[in-house]
Amino acid sequence: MTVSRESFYGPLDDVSGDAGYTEHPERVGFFTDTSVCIGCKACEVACKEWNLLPDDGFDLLGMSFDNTGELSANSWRHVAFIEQPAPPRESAPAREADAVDLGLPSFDLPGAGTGEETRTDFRWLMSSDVCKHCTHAGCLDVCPTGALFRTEFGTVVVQDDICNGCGYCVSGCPYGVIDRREDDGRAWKCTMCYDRLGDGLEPACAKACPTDSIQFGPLDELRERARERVATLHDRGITEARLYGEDPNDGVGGDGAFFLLLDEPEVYGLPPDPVVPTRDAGSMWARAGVAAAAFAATAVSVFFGRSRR
Amino acid sequence: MSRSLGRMSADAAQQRTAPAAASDAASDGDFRSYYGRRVLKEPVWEWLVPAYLFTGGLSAACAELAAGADLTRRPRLRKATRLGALGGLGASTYLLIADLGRPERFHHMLRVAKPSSPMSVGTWLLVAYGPGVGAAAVAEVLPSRLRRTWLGKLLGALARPAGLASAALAPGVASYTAVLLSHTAVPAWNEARDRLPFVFAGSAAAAGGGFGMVCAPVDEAEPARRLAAVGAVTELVTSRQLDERLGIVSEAYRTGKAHRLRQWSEYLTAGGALASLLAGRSRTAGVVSGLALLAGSALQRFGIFEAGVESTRDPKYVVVPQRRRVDRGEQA
Amino acid sequence: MGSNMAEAHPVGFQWVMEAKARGAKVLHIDPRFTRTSALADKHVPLRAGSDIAFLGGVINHILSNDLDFREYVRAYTNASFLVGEEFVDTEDLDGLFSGYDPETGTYDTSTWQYENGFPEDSVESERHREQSAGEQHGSGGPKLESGTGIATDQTLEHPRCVFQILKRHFSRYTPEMVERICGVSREDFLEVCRAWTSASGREHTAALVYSVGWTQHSMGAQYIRAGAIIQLLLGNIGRPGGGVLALRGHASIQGSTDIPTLYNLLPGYLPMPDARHADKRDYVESIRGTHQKGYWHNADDYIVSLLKEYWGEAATEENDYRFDYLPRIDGDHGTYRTVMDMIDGKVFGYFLLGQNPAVGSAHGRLQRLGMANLDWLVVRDLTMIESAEFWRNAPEIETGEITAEQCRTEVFFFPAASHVEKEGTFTQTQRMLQWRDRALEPRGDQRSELWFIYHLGRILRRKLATSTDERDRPLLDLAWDYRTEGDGEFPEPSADDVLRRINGVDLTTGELLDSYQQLTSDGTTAAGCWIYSGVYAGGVNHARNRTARTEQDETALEWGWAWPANRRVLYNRASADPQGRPWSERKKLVWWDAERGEWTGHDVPDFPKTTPPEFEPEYGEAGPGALAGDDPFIMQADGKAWLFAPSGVVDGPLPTHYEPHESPMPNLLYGQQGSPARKVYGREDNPSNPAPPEGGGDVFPFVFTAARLTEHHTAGGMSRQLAYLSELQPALFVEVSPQLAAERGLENLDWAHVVTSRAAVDARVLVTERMRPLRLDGRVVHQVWMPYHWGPSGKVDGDVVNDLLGVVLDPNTMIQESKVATCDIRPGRRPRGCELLEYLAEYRRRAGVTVETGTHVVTAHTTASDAAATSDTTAPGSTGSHTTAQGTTDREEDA
Amino acid sequence: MGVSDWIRSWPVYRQLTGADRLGRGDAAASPQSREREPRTADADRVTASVCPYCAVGCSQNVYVGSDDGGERVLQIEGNPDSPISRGRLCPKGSASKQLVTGDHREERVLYRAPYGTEWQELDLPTALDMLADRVLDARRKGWQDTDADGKPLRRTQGIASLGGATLDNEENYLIKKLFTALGAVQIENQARI
Repeated sequence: MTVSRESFYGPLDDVSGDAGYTEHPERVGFFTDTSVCIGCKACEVACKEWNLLPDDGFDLLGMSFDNTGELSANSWRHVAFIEQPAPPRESAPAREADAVDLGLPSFDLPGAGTGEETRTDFRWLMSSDVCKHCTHAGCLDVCPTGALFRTEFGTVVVQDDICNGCGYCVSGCPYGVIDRREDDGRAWKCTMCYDRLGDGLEPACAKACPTDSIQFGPLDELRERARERVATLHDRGITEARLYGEDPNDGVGGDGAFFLLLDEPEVYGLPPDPVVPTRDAGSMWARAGVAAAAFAATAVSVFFGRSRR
Repeated sequence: MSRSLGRMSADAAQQRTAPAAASDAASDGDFRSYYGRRVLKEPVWEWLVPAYLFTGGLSAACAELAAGADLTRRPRLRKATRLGALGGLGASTYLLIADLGRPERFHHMLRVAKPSSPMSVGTWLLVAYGPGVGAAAVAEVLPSRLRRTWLGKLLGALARPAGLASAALAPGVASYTAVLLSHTAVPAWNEARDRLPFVFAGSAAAAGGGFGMVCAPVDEAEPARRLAAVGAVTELVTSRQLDERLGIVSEAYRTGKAHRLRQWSEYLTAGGALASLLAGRSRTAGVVSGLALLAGSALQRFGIFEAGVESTRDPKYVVVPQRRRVDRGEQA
Repeated sequence: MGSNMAEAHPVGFQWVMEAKARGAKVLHIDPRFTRTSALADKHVPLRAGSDIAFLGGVINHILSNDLDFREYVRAYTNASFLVGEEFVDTEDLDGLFSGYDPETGTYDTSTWQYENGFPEDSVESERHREQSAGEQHGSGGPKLESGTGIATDQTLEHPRCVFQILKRHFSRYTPEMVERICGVSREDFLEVCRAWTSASGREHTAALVYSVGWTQHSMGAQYIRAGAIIQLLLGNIGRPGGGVLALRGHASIQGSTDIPTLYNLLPGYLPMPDARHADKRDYVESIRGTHQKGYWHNADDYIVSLLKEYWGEAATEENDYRFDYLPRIDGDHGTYRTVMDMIDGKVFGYFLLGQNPAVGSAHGRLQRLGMANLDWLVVRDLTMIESAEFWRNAPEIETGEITAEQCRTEVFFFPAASHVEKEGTFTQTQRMLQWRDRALEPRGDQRSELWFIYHLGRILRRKLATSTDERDRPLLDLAWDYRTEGDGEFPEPSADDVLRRINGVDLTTGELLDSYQQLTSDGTTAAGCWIYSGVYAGGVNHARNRTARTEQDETALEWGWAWPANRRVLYNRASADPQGRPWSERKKLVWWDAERGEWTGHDVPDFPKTTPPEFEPEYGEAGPGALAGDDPFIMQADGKAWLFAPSGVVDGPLPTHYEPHESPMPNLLYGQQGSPARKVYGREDNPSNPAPPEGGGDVFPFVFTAARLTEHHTAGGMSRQLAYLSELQPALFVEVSPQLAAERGLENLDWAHVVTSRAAVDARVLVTERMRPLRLDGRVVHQVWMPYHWGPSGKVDGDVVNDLLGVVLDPNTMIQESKVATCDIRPGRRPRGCELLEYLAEYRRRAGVTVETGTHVVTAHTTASDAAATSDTTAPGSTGSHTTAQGTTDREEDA
Repeated sequence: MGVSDWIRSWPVYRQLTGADRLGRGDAAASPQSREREPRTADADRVTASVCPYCAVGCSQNVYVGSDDGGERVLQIEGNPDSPISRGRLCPKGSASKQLVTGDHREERVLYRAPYGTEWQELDLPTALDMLADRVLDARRKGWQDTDADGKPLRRTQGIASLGGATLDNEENYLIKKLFTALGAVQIENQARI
């Protein structure tokens, strides 16, 4: 294998090959279709049951039905709940025009048309967030111990027998996913159920998901399916449906876990345009080199010249 | 964890009468977020890491001064800075290990050599840098009775090449920590990636110079003073750029705790540099200005660290620049 | 409607999403915007307790615009049947039907009978009511004397035909009325009507889903009747993609109704004998008409087989199969009545078998005070629940009403085995039995209920072995010889053997029965539950059938076993047209195969297999043989689906909108405010909030409702102890609209307390746009919603929401009205200790609440004595003029 | 492990000699990762069950393994064969393992004496025997042979029972049968609630 720019940034066809697996299974991932998420949180529980995670505290957060708050070392799935006005629908069905004439008298009702009580422009979005298993994973790149590694499935996994809790990955992740567990000292995040994959099982969350909002499979297939789903939704007038993390040309080379969203990513607590820090590694090292050279030059130069003794 | 969640939610609740306005929570301007919550995780590092940034820089600058002092025959400056380099390295090592969640596994750092990880690069750099610093310092303090043994003699002979070797690596040690911070998703650090190496190199030089001024007699401390002055000026100039040239992220440097720390840093560094120029041959003045420079360097590191932490707490530092980029159709 | 399926039945909801993906339109009509609403194509909020007004509006829309599926309606329903001349509708009696007795608050249903149908045996209607008649006729339908001799008018024009009666009855349920009563705009209402009526006819169907958002009302059965009428008018019953689907809330709550642990039923919906039944013949005659059609006519076979299973050899023809061994009921022995009897000192021992009424039943305080006044209490559960520890953690400890040192109730806590530690069957919500294998042994003293009951029975029999008391004979003669596994004094009884005997055995051969059609009344068969006969057909436990779905068609007959006879769609004869052909190719399920001379299809045909579509029975024929070829409703006494119920529903032959027991609104349709037949208990310990025309209702100005969350399970015994569930919903909260929050000064996440005349309950405030004030008849109505899963123990705790509710029951089902009440809400926490009692007393004083409040159920301007007169009373919609009005609520899940 | 093995297992060595030059994949895998397998692979058996929460009736597979402490449930998850649930579970169903294995479950019979303020332990046979005596006593105290008109009732109002909606059909059957034979009529369950 040769090391090339693609290993650090941009589209990368064969992530597992790039990680040194000469023979490997297809890259797998999650497609989370939030348009069918019912917010039941089965994913959160199934994940904890399988991975034997500790609870995350018992605090009422007052954020709709979300009492998990965010992904953490102990919560590898997080369902977001967003209550908001619904966008207007161009394809809204004609109303009075095709109404059946009841032959009944109609009249204005007291209070009719004041807006509030007849409001229908409201919606409740739900979305199950998870580690993105980036093509270029900030956490993996910065890990100094090799605890974080790319598996043969193209996923990104922390090896708990290796991690020494340096915490670098926490700041390396542009999605704010991975975190260090306080009483344990190590970093934890979704493994896409690495142990299950090896046995041909699907990850616990995807298996439990009642409405198939979380779909697991070969990434290429999921991307195809997702594009079709968006087209279907657009046809039905849900024009705000869009994919997030699906594009191999994005700042992380595309996510192994991507989403169909119904609003801007930041509304769900996701960064609008994340970039793997490694993109700029070359220029950072170059600048550091210049600074080091200047530092060295200064250090040498201070010994020359007349001393004010 | 639970306490911080509670606090976050309380904040969110205060922003609105109804939580339903999740998408409209914004403290300034028109950005949207999830209940005003952070997007990124705060760095898990505490004071140990900025302290390490300081001690690492100090060690590197000392190593440089020590090598120079060795070659220019300034024995007391050499001794002080060789010990300073080792002390700084020792402190660095301690701080790095103590900051680990599983300190007993520190040696796992040596499992891999990852060019993509500044911490891995730094680890191997320190591995290369450390023996030279150690040998030179030990040679300096070897009791006279041991100097006569073959080991003592060997050390004596190795001291200079060891010192020079470490000096050769020291610029890397002084500047790599900038990459260590910048090579993260933390907006205040990442956005500062072009400038941070110079701030850190300057800060290291100022600290090393200040250390030399404190520990070495005035007549040997001239290079230290010069190094301190150049370092301090570099630090002051580049540090100001962080306040001004990083777009919205500069706000993280200009406000709050980061701002207070860095303001004090600026006062101390500027004052220390000025004093070193004006102090003349006063040892006391030299010591005071050296201490000021050391403190200024340390506060700079803490200030930059704080700015990074703050830039992960408030979602605007993440959302606003990225949203702008997307809206303009720019490539990331 | 009345269901929050996505939240309460998430895995079942996958099929709704599947249908939606294939183009189905999903409408959610429910007071609250829930997770179900979020996924529906449209959510229509309405005021809690106003569903019949809405549904009545839909019925009126269908009938006024001739949108019914006429061919289906004419052939398969009783639309064409003529009702006797004595019948008088609510139109003419200001909201009452003929036959009402204001003294007893009950109906004599004799005036509701079909013309030419022999009048029903003079039923003592009060008794009828108390025995929860609807449940009695659960699978069989109520009796009729005649099946074949009913006068009809196939043109549906006769003024006394059911179709015309229906039309008149619902004519005042106009879109305007729906808007004023329910708070649903005309536009939204008509959109629902259009969508619903378009899913009708040969090519299309609609399914209607409800849960306890419908049942937990003082007229819950009538809610369901109203939904069923629409589905029948649109031809959506007995057809694929159609139906009225009850989503039940517990793993085997369907099973515990089929094989009832209910006071008024014996297995298979046979009624418990009444004090009036001198012998078995009396009993059988009282539950089926001599000439009625269908399988319920064979009730004698079912009861004899049950008695043979109960008393085995001891039950013989000579001793009437020991029918006399059955205890008799003579009134209401329901759980709420029983609890009041506990308080009154009439009950001495109480078994709680996997149930936590201290938290989970309405009026929790009543429950706990009842438990505190027993000789002994047995609690069997997985974990320590509030009902076992009321003596040390009930809220009444704090108020001084219960003191451990003065509470004499002896409490036995027996740890229970979990679902993986025992084997047996659950019956799920679609009547399907599924067998669970035992995965491992329980630990310590953990035992199954099977073990517990079996050995308790064994020990009781041993203790009485020498008794000569005649009252002990039923116990001593009991067939208690189930197979056991293991040695020693306490071997494990075999659930498999119990299931075999539920299925039934031919006593002459010892063979397991294949179907309930093999049951006889001559004592040669024994079967514990006739509708379950066939689960062990051919000696195979079909509940254990587990052929993968990928290895069979989508009807999946090889998975589990559904009663009766493994049918998946009840009354599926209706999926074919009167001539026996599928209504359409895409909606085919069961059809007549003329060549083979039998019914066939994807499902097991729910019809006599070889009765051809054109078959006409002889006049006077009875039983299954009396079913005509186009009588799909084979358990009904006339073979037809009932748009109009001539008997069996004790609070009216047609659904009628009445206001809930506690309501801020006057009834805009009739002078009759609430259901005239609802069951009220005027007691000091069961006060009601006032409702029009009583004054003082403005003290409790908001409409209250409670329901489940996905993350918890009912009273919390199976969820509040689990960290993974508790962390997801860690605290009790109350949802209010931003408008109500502003009005009452409530802040998100702050504490508030909700008050009724029974209790005050603390909760954290969740301000949300999902709660929406409704405009009703010119005024704004606010609603308050709470989940009800919390109690004093568990990983997360909170006040008991059910304490807020009082006890008022649906007279058909004896189910409490817990989906709607009125309340007040105030910022801050409630008073504690004795101050709380003072606080509540003050509220009651201000509202003028007395023992009598809410107990005067008749408010119609005419009385039953006017029954014969056809008055032209109009709807006194303008009566009340409350200054504040209120709103609503949700509904949902839990039975 | 010899020195050469040790060196060969050193990821840096693997980096230098293998295809994973950057040390981000194959070379960095730990022994544990190379040997990982799902814990369900250790199960002695998998038994078919049904979720105990709501009435949808989702199928569950129960994985049972054993260790020094005896048999234990390793995992409970959906059975994909089911035409009802297709292997899916809601949060409660997904928490079933915690439900049956959690430390909240009581293992001993507990008894609270009249006027008592604490629980005390009781052995199971004794408790059952005591209970049987109390059942007979309550039955006797609440016994009614006839109603006011002299019609036979043959029942007791002294004993009531509530529960059954989460119990098996077989259990409900025996409950109803035994209580009916005892003459108890106030037998109820959640279906009324």
